[in-house]
Amino acid sequence: MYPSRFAYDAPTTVAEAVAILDRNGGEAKVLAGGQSLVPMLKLRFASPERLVDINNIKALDYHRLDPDGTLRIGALCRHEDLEFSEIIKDSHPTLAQAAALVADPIVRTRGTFVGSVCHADPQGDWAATMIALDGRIVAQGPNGRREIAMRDFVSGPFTNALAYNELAVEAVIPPAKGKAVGGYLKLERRVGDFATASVAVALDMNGDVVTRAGCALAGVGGKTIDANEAISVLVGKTLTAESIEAAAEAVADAADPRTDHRGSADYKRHIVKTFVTRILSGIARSEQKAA
Amino acid sequence: MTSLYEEVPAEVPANVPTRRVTVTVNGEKRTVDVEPRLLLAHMLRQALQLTGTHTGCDTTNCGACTVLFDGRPIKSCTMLAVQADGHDVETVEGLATASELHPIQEGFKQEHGLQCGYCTPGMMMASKALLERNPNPTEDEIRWALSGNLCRCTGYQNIVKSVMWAAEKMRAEGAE
Amino acid sequence: MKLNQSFEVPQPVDQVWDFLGNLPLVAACIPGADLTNQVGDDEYHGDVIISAGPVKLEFAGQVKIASKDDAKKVLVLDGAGADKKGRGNAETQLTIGLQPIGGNTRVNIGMDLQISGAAAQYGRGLVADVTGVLVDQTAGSMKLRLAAIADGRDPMAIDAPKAASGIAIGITAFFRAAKRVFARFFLPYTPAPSR
Amino acid sequence: MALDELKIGGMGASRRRVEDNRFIRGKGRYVDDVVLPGMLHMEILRSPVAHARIKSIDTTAAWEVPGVRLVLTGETMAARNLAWMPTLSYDTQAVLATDKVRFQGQEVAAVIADDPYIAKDACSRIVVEYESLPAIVNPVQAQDPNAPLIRDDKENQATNKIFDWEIGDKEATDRAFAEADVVSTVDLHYPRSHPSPLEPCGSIADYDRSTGKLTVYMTTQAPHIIRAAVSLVAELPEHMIRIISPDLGGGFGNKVPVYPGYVISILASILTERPVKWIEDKSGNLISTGFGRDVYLQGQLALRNDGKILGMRMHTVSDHGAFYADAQPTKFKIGLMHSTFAAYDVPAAHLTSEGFYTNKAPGGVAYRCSFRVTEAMFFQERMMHAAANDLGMDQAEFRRVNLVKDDMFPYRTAFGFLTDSGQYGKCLDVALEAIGYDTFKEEQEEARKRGKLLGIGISTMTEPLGAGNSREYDILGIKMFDSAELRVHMTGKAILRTGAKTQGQGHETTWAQIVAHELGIPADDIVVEEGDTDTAPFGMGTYASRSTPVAGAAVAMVARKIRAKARKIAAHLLEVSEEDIEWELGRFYVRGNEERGVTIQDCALAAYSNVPDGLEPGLENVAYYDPPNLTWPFAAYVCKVEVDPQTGVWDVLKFVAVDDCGVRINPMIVEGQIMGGLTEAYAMASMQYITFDEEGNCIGSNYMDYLLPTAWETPGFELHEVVTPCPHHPIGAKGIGECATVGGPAAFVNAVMNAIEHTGVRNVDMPLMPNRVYEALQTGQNVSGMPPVKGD
Repeated sequence: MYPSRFAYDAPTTVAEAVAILDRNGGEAKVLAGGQSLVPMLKLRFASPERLVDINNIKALDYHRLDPDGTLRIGALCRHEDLEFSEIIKDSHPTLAQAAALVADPIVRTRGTFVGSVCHADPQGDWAATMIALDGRIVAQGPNGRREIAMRDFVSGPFTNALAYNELAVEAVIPPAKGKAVGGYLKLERRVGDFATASVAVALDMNGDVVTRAGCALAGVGGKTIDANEAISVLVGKTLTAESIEAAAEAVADAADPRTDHRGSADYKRHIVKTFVTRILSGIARSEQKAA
Repeated sequence: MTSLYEEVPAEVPANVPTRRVTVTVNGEKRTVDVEPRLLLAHMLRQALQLTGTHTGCDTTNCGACTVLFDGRPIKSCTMLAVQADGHDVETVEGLATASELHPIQEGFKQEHGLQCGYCTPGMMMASKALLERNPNPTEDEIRWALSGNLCRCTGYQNIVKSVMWAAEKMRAEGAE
Repeated sequence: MKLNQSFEVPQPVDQVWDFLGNLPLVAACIPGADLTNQVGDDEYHGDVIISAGPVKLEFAGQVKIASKDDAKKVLVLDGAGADKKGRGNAETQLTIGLQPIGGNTRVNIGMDLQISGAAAQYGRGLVADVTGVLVDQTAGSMKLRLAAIADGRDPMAIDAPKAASGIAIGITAFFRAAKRVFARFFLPYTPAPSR
Repeated sequence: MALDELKIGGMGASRRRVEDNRFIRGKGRYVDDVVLPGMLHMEILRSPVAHARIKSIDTTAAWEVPGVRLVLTGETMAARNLAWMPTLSYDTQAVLATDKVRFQGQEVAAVIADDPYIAKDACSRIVVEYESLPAIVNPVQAQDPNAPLIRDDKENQATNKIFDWEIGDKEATDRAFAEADVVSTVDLHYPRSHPSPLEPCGSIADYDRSTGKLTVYMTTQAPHIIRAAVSLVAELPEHMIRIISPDLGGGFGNKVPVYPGYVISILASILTERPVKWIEDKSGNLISTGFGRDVYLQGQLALRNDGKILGMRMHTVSDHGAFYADAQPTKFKIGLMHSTFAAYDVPAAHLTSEGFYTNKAPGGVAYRCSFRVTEAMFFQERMMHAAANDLGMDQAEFRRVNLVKDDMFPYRTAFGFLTDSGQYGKCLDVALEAIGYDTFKEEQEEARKRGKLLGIGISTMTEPLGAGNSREYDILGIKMFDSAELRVHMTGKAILRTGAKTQGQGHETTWAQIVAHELGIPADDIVVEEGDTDTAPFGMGTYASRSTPVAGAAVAMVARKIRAKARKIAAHLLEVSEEDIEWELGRFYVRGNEERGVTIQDCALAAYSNVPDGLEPGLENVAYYDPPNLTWPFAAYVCKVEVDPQTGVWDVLKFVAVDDCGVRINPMIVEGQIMGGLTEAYAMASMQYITFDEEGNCIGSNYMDYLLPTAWETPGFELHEVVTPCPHHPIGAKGIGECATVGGPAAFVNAVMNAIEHTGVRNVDMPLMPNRVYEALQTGQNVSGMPPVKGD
């Protein structure tokens, strides 16, 4: 498998990178971790005229918590950085659980969080967690920066809201209102498999009351499914068998799966319901222990 | 990969930009002119003749091409050679010294951790990265860390034992 | 792979039927479609660009009217094409049926798409996902254009489906096709303001 | 003062592998590692469609790409009568398509260029016009009277059927069913799977016009067969062809057939007069080279209420793809499928088989098994499982009643095989003991109460290994013996060559151990060489677990020839008559005077320096071994699983394997083979299959979609051994490389079924993916991976 020819730039600043993208009017693609793009180049599904490799923009290699609890993930933060991060281990359970389930351990050393969000694979993990956490993407264009709410960012299969001359430089996850709890479950047939179905849940709790509820799904629709509205039935409630059941039902309805060799639409919908129930019940149990 | 000793195509297309990259491979600086599209695995195998790094799949699943890039394991078939410019790459050929094998190499031989040998270099490089981060891994931690590398022959059980064997020896050596 | 879409427009059946009678215009509603030249009655050569993120497939082929039932108001189009880089072949049958609902018309679009080659092998359902969006957009685009025809607005003002909606289409291709179409089709209704 | 056999690395020593020394240093030499001066690179353009007529092929643009040296199409091949080649099953296969393409991924054109990137660029510039035809993707469609004829290239081929074949005694079997108290039935599909060695196939052809010699480095498990085939296809004299099979990155049956890429690279080298390297990519390997299985298995058992099996009926419908290309013994159309139930005492049996062409890649190769034995044993154990349930009898007890007893050997099966030896009952008991079978039922009940679904599955197997005696076994008419050549040097060191070809089995280590056992020469003093047809004696290669049973036997026999000659030399050195010489490991001595002796090394030196009159100098010999019978290893596998009722996900709690492969040459390597085999068994049971959509697109053409288990999913295995020496093998050994792949799958499937069959479901086809298991649990209905097939 051999990629077709392309021109290559490796800028060291964001401004440079954006300028190159701007000059090339949509014919240049950004290369970050490359764990999705390079295989596509090898299979020649993608044959861009130019690659803009951002791996030399060291300023983008970070993830950190602001004093107010806002989590900022730079465009060069690798999956592995989050998998072994002390920062998010306790503060962001949804991300922490997803981190270990992205692709496989070797891919995780190279692939980037922001890159896979931008890739917008309907079966991708990170886009789902970002939607559940109501995150934002910071895009840098020729005329400065803008922030795009995650719910508007994934616009279709493998398609995002970035303009051709914009570079996603950072992912922003707002601080929890109260205590952040949540989880990520993924049905994969083996490590590195794409999700048959996966569920990201992120709740903010005030005592035992849910103050904010976020949820998103991967693998069960033409694009990452935003189930925030569905799970909002939990807001203002405590986690009881009844409220959990209701939420799981609502989220399952939000799924839009297709029958394929991974399973029937009904099966995938059922898995979504099961996973939501498991995540929420798990939270309820640990909250009781804590109390 | 033009060299005084290599023929280049009669008409080199004008639009083929090659780049000079210098990579420290197994501690030695190596300089090659490459096309941007050349994969790192192919540069190692063809230009540098380090054929211990194998390519087993097209889709970044099998891990046979795993090498250490600045100390971290990466799949060298999913990285461009140009991206290695100025970086450190360690391949299976760099494991043993002239006089002795690396404990991981010994472990794989002692515990019969290989059969056809095709996945072995990748397995050993991934194992090395694991043991550097976690000198005393459990069986599960080993299985998890190697889950990006496929083996068709051994059934993994002996590979896990091999890594255990190496870990023990490395701890003992460290203790000395 | 079968995909269905149905929508209602506030125009009488006959007017919509006329619209369907013109292949280039119908094609102009398909994102990324570009009829390059006419090779016979109701038969055209053309390209369809399907691109999603870094993936870009460019199909070149023919489309022709397989059957046209003026009584039942059912139009069947056959299309076949091959990716210019050999990554796959596509065959599709597009069935568009009209039913009068009062003074309005319900448009039923059925697409039976067969993709083969690498595009289908590695697709992981990508093709299905993208085509779903494509059919929806075709419907939407048709609806807008019909409305424009009805009240004589300049259909050129109608935007092509946005990149953000799932498929980055060949905008220029779209307008080239549209121009040809309007030149021939709209004059009877209303002089194209631009001319 | 005989030598300590274990100290010299003889039989029974877990000797560390000599081949590892290069592999762990990254110094293995696989085909793709070989670089020849002036070498060009070849890429193949494959058909994107499953069935289509080729209207035109335009290669103009490809020729224009700088660096392209040659573009080949079917036309070029046809002009040299190379467009078609014979297969190993007396069929023909297209090398480069001329008239039609008959499966997705079929070879349509080839580009030879300065580097593979350029070759690939040029491939994408070749324009092929296809006129698409309906794709036939399973035998049901193939049988439709209106189905298009796939092989319209063949004369007298009016339908898509390849063969009808039967064996056994129909009348006796019908009588048995007439007398039966209970008749049990199964209807299974063994899905298409791919051996998928990590290393894909490839070749480097190097034709030298000045000498007329063609050298081909090739990923092949059977170099000599390939040489014969190449000689036939390319019409080159056999002595001018040298096939070199260097290190192989696994084979598992995938590297037995002759592939178009080999032939094309050969022609390319002849035309360019430069070495031409072709290395297939993974997709090419998965969509075009020999797959395994893809057969429907339908059967019935005639049973007496007390559990005795009276008779067995089996019908197979196999999907061979577009060309009947899987190697198998000429006499048997569906391999050794009739080895089914060889482990059980079945008075009457009848097997009928139908084979069909479809628009899929050709194959049906012996994927880590002896010609379809995997299917045969899977059918056997799924049938046994269903029958025990239908009788309401305990799974273990039902098997005990019917297993062939120790005192019944040699046992003639209903299909005419002669099984040689074994302790079947003992193997089963050891396995049941180890897994805690007695307490399982309570465990299962108790778990049910907690909403957990536990299941246990038993599978036993025996396998006809070491094809085979020349009365019955040949491929393309070549008898299936094998060979070994031993040269003992002056200093007592030696080089051994055989006609087999290791792919990870460790021949370089174990063959030396056999010689050490026979001659007392330390294993470290013996180098083993295989895979070069210019140096190795003629052999049939390595597959079907035939290496130890056949080539391994030849090694022992050639060593004995050497010892016989050494004895003469010893007599001469000790100045006594040969009759007065005794042998102990590594040494001859004078009977009654142990002190007076000479070592094998002394004899070696004398063979070149001090030979008795009338004896020819040197200490070399060759042996060709034609096995009197197949070897019949036996195994009992028991598996315990837990199924998650909410998701259908199942986990292996414990797996016990008891293997009896006769005498173990190197226990470490034997266990390595078993664990590897069990892993492939788990893979097939859980995830590993290749399916096709209705257009004939291969869903499973890459490792994203064709799932191989990783270290994380793969369970641990607990191994036990029972040893019944093979009565007719010179060192008592039997084959082992494939037993676990053959017998393993049914253990996993039976276990999962046991966990969910309370819902009434009788069968879920492999792979047991969570969605299938869940569906079965919900509906209590069987879940088939494929459409129904007509019965007998």
